[in-house]
Amino acid sequence: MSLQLERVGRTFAGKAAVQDVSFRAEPGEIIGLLGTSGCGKSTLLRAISGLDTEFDGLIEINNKKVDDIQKTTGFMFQEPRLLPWLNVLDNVTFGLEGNREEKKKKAGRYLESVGLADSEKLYPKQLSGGMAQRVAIARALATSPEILLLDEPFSALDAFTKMQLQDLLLEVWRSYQSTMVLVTHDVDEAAYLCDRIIVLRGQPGKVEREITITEPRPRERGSSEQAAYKAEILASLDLTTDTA
Amino acid sequence: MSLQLERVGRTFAGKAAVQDVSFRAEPGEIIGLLGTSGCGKSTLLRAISGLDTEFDGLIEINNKKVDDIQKTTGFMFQEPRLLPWLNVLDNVTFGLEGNREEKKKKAGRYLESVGLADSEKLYPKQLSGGMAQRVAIARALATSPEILLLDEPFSALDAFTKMQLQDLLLEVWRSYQSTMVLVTHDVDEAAYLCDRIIVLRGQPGKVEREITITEPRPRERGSSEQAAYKAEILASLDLTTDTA
Amino acid sequence: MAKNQSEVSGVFTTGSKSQPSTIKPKSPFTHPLLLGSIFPALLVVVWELLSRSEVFPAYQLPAPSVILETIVGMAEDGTLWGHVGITFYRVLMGFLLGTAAAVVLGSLVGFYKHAEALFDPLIQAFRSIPSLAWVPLFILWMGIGEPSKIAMIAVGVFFPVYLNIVSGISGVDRKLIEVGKMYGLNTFQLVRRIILPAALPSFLVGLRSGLGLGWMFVVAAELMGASQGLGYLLVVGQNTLAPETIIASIVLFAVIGKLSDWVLKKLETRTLHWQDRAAKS
Amino acid sequence: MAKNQSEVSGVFTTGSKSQPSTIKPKSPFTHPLLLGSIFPALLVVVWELLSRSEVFPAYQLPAPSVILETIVGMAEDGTLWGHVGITFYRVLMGFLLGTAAAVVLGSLVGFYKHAEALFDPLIQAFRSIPSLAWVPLFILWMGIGEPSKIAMIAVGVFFPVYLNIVSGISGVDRKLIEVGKMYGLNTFQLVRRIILPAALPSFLVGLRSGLGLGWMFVVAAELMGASQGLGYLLVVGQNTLAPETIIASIVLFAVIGKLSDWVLKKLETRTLHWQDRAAKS
Amino acid sequence: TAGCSSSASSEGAPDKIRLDYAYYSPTSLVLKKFGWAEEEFEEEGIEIEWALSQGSNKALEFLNSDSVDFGSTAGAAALMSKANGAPIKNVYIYSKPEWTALVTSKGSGISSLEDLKGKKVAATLGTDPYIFLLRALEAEGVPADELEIVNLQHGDGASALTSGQVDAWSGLDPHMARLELESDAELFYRNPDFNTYGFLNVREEFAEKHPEYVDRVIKVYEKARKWVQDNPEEAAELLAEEAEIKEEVAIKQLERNDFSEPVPGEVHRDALIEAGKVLQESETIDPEANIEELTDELIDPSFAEETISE
Ligand SMILES: Nc1ncnc2c1ncn2[C@@H]1O[C@H](COP(=O)(O)OP(=O)(O)OP(=O)(O)O)[C@@H](O)[C@H]1O
Ligand SMILES: Nc1ncnc2c1ncn2[C@@H]1O[C@H](COP(=O)(O)OP(=O)(O)OP(=O)(O)O)[C@@H](O)[C@H]1O
Ligand SMILES: [Mg+2]
Ligand SMILES: [Mg+2]
Repeated sequence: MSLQLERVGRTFAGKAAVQDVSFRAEPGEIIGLLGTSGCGKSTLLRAISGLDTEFDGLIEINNKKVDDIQKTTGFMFQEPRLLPWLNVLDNVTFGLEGNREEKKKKAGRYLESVGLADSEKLYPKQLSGGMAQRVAIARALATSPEILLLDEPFSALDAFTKMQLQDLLLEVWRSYQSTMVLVTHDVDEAAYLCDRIIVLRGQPGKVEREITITEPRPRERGSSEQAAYKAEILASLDLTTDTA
Repeated sequence: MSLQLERVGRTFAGKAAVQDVSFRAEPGEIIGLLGTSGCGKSTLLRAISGLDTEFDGLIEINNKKVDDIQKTTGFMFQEPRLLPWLNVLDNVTFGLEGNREEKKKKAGRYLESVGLADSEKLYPKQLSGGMAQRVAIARALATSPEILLLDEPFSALDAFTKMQLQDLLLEVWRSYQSTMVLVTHDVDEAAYLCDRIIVLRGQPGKVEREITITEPRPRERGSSEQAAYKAEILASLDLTTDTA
Repeated sequence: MAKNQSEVSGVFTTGSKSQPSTIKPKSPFTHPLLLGSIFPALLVVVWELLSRSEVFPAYQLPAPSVILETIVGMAEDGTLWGHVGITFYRVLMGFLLGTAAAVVLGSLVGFYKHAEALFDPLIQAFRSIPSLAWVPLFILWMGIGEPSKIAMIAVGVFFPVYLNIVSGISGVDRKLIEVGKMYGLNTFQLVRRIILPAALPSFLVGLRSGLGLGWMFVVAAELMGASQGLGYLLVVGQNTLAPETIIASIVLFAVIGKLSDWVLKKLETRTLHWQDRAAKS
Repeated sequence: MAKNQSEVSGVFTTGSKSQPSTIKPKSPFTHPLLLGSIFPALLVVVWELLSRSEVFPAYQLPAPSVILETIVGMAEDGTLWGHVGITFYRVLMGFLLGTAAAVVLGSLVGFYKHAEALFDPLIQAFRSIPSLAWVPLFILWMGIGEPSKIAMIAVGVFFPVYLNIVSGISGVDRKLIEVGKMYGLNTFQLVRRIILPAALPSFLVGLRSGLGLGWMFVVAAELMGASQGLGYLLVVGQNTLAPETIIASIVLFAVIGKLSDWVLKKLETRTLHWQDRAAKS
Repeated sequence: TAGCSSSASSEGAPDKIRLDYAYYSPTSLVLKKFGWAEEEFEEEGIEIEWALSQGSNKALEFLNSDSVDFGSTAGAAALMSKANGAPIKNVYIYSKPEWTALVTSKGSGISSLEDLKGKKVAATLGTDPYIFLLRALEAEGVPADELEIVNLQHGDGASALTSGQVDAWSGLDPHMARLELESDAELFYRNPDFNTYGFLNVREEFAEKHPEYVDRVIKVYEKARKWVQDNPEEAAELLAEEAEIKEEVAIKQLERNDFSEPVPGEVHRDALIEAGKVLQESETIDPEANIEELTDELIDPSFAEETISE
């Protein structure tokens, strides 16, 4: 599904949080959203998701204006937001449809992918920070949404778990051709995963630069192309600090 | 203050989360704690903080056994844990002592250091993820604790804000000579900040390696020494993935 | 009440008044006050009609207009203020007393497991004793003066406040309590600075529930030798078979109870602005 | 009740029974049951002594032994079970009815702002009307049969449950509601799968509060032509100046009320095990 | 007066007849116990339903809400309800009780109404003991405003007296009987004529539709009354058992009941008019109301006269 933002902005009680953001994501594209803390990345994702309808500007999915929640959109929030009264397995099956067994099987598969096969019966209060985040990832991926919004999905994970899950994400992307918008602070991650990177800057946040990454997948971590893109992204971010 | 752990472990309802961890931190030392998600890093910090007293083994501060909360210990949790009914400023003054004006001034200073001078009056529900984390950092630093436990303090920050706050941390460290234990997933960060790095591995987590970083401060990011240490840490972590 | 604004607009704290342009104009037909009057108005009209057409004979259920006359009559000859005033005073004092007791005991029980084991069973047992049953005991212990009336109302107020405080306290997120502990708060400070604010939503419901029960206990309280008050009015009305007195006292209970609840509800919206609530649809 | 275990040990869910070594042995002197009996026992002993020494004359406050005799007497001639049974039945039915109504209305009001504007003001006004005031109205509307008694108790149960549901719902964290919305839940599903579970702690307090009030309303209910029941017993005791009957009925109210509350409390610990509560000190 | 005799056209038999019983009406207890009403109407398939009245005001609420057809009250209570427009009439007197008197505790130094000046006296506003107190004061020439009347429910008044919170109490049986027996309470002022009698009232609608059934209810009531007169001990036993009071208390209470005059008549009328005036003075009955007219409307002796002279 395609996604289009036109001059999207959001004002909270008179103070602009983000302004004039426009971009287009073609079906199956992975868009990275980078920027300093508080520049409005999460706010943008909320607007795209339909949870927040008070934004200015226009958001279109498949060239149709939307200002409501779409069933085909998945959102992984910045916090894990697990339901505390459900155990890990039930948290993952939460959004799934179909009969009980199927849902369980599917959820179990994703839990295994994120390395939590043993933790199905635990309740959220018994999880470590990274485990909770991985449950949230499994929950978001399990519904195979056509548009997937990811708000710093791997921020609480160690370097190696993070790489595994980045690859998991790409696998899902390959199977379902989801369109993704990924907020991240990790420049390596952005360079490894995204087709295009949008760098926001300032407060209120505005689009500072768009960087297109043409390197075909599978990409190689630590390759010289990756390093070049990384440097480019860093450079564009660096400007941002001047105004922070 | 010195800190000593001897064969510390913790079992939750019959399942060991972490086992046999021993290390010693000299006064003013910065110890890094690295390891895969769920290997027991936060659990160790809780034990050191005195919040959790059900651990096995021995923890000593200044060579005196402790199993209670010490006023001189500061803890920055993995989540921001702001008090939702207090605004940003009051959250930071929360742990401070002294008269109102002084507390406000001190809190204001730290808020400025973390780039939130404008957000003093906001309530937690109005903050972005990274902003909340920065408030938590300001709150933890403002009390100038003699032992400071930091659980992934910069995980939700963009690369540049992160660097600024790492330097802020070093500044605090220079002024107060706090002993610190820092949990992080960021290998660059560990190499830049720590005197010694303890790598945990497995589930239940055990100490896999200890890496001492002798490079004097101020260190230079991206220097070849840093790169070498980083490679060493990554290598020791890499082993860990085999058992994850 | 800015309920139809977005949940994230933070209207309570940042003063959106300076930006009227962002507030959608309210339709006058869905104004809360107007909506809220629909049912009461309907009730009164239907009741008046049924009374006029003698479906409800006057000896059973006098018409609203008759009730209003009764109340206006009492207002004119001045007795109304006496009744309302003294009852209001008793409820207020009882409310303060009962709330204070509930806060102290509730905090103890919510916080110390030995205090819970010690006090809670007895309190829970007393909780289901009807107000009328207390009357003879209170007369025995405290006589028929003002103190026994206020104490009786305090008993009514106590239980819901207590229950909500205890449950509120034990529902406080461990994570926040730990923050307080790390900053070296002692138990008292912990209760004051973390637990009570965090349990505030629950506490406020308790207050509102308790106040309601306080009004209910007025009748039992004023059975104890009162010569004025709404409860007195009700009982005398029942003893003298005077339906308009009975209904007038009911109406007064409803109106004054509602007003006192409204004050607490205002307090609730004021003090809970920090809650991250979803907007109502 | 594993309250003295660490808050992080997750006893409720992972079955620590297999690891008895980690559980500290409880001192028999601080066992909750024992602690809980201290005050009731003390009360009974002091009261008995005071009665024996005639500080309380028997026609005012009979000794506990006399009360016990009265109750045993009723048990032996079988009347006790009639009284307890019928009252229990009425409270149970009233409780179910009142709770059902409160859940429906409370969910609506908690969820839709128009429903709130429409219903809430009237409900809040009715909330402070004493049970005795309802009696003549209920007799008028529903006669003196079982329905009016059950309806009267349902009224008592309704208000606290309603209040707690509404407040529980509006206190639900926006963040969790958004999760539900993202998964395309409709309003009904949202209420069932997110809002009710999240508001459960508040709902359960409401239930316990409501049950308590249900027991209190029994007296008013059984004024409506009952010839059996605890409330009847109390009123007859008061009308025939029989303090032992009065006190016996109070004791029965306390005991049965406590038992019924205990059931709800068990339910509470069962269903709220997922709460991340701090351990009590 | 209306509702003259069984010759008036009736609308046939009622489906059921709803009677009340009350511990202050021993006759009703006897009637219920022996099932004479059920017996009387069994053949016609008319059901008898019993409701317990916990006091005159409850009985009147039941009558006014069409929950019972016959209700037992004190005369004054019936009058007050009539004054508020209740469609009831009194057709039978179930007893002439001396159920109220002025009580004090021993050694209080109170022996006459004169001694009450400046003292606290408990009474339940609007009930027979209250009327009794006011009439007694009037009779003895003591102005009511020289003493403090404390409004307490009957039972609470008794407790307040024994615990010394009031100096005297305008008492009501069986509280009074029990107090006399078990504590040192003394009745220091008695006057059976200041009581307002036990009235059996019927809903006007029922009386109009089924006058002959009113007669027949009176007939069974008569049977019960005679039984009480003939078997005072058994009656006391029955009362004690039903009301769960001690037998001595029941005996004392019954001793103070005179069951000899069942037909409403001039004495009852006069007693009610006197009571009505007192109530008007204290503004519990509208001062504008015509008490004599109300009394005439309320009391309808025709049914009892006819039935009992048969
Ligand atoms: N309260 C609890 N009850 C049961 N198990 C728990 C509890 N807290 C933690 N654990 C378990 O202990 C293990 C270690 O948790 P811990 O939070 O210390 O991990 P961590 O190293 O901090 O991981 P992360 O990097 O993901 O934060 C996990 O397997 C977790 O499931
Ligand atoms: N509910 C709200 N009320 C008022 N202001 C808000 C609200 N939500 C967000 N903001 C403001 O909007 C700005 C952008 O917030 P947002 O959460 O989008 O940042 P972000 O880019 O996601 O940052 P981070 O990387 O720290 O998560 C911030 O300045 C924040 O204070
Ligand atoms: Mg964000
Ligand atoms: Mg952790």
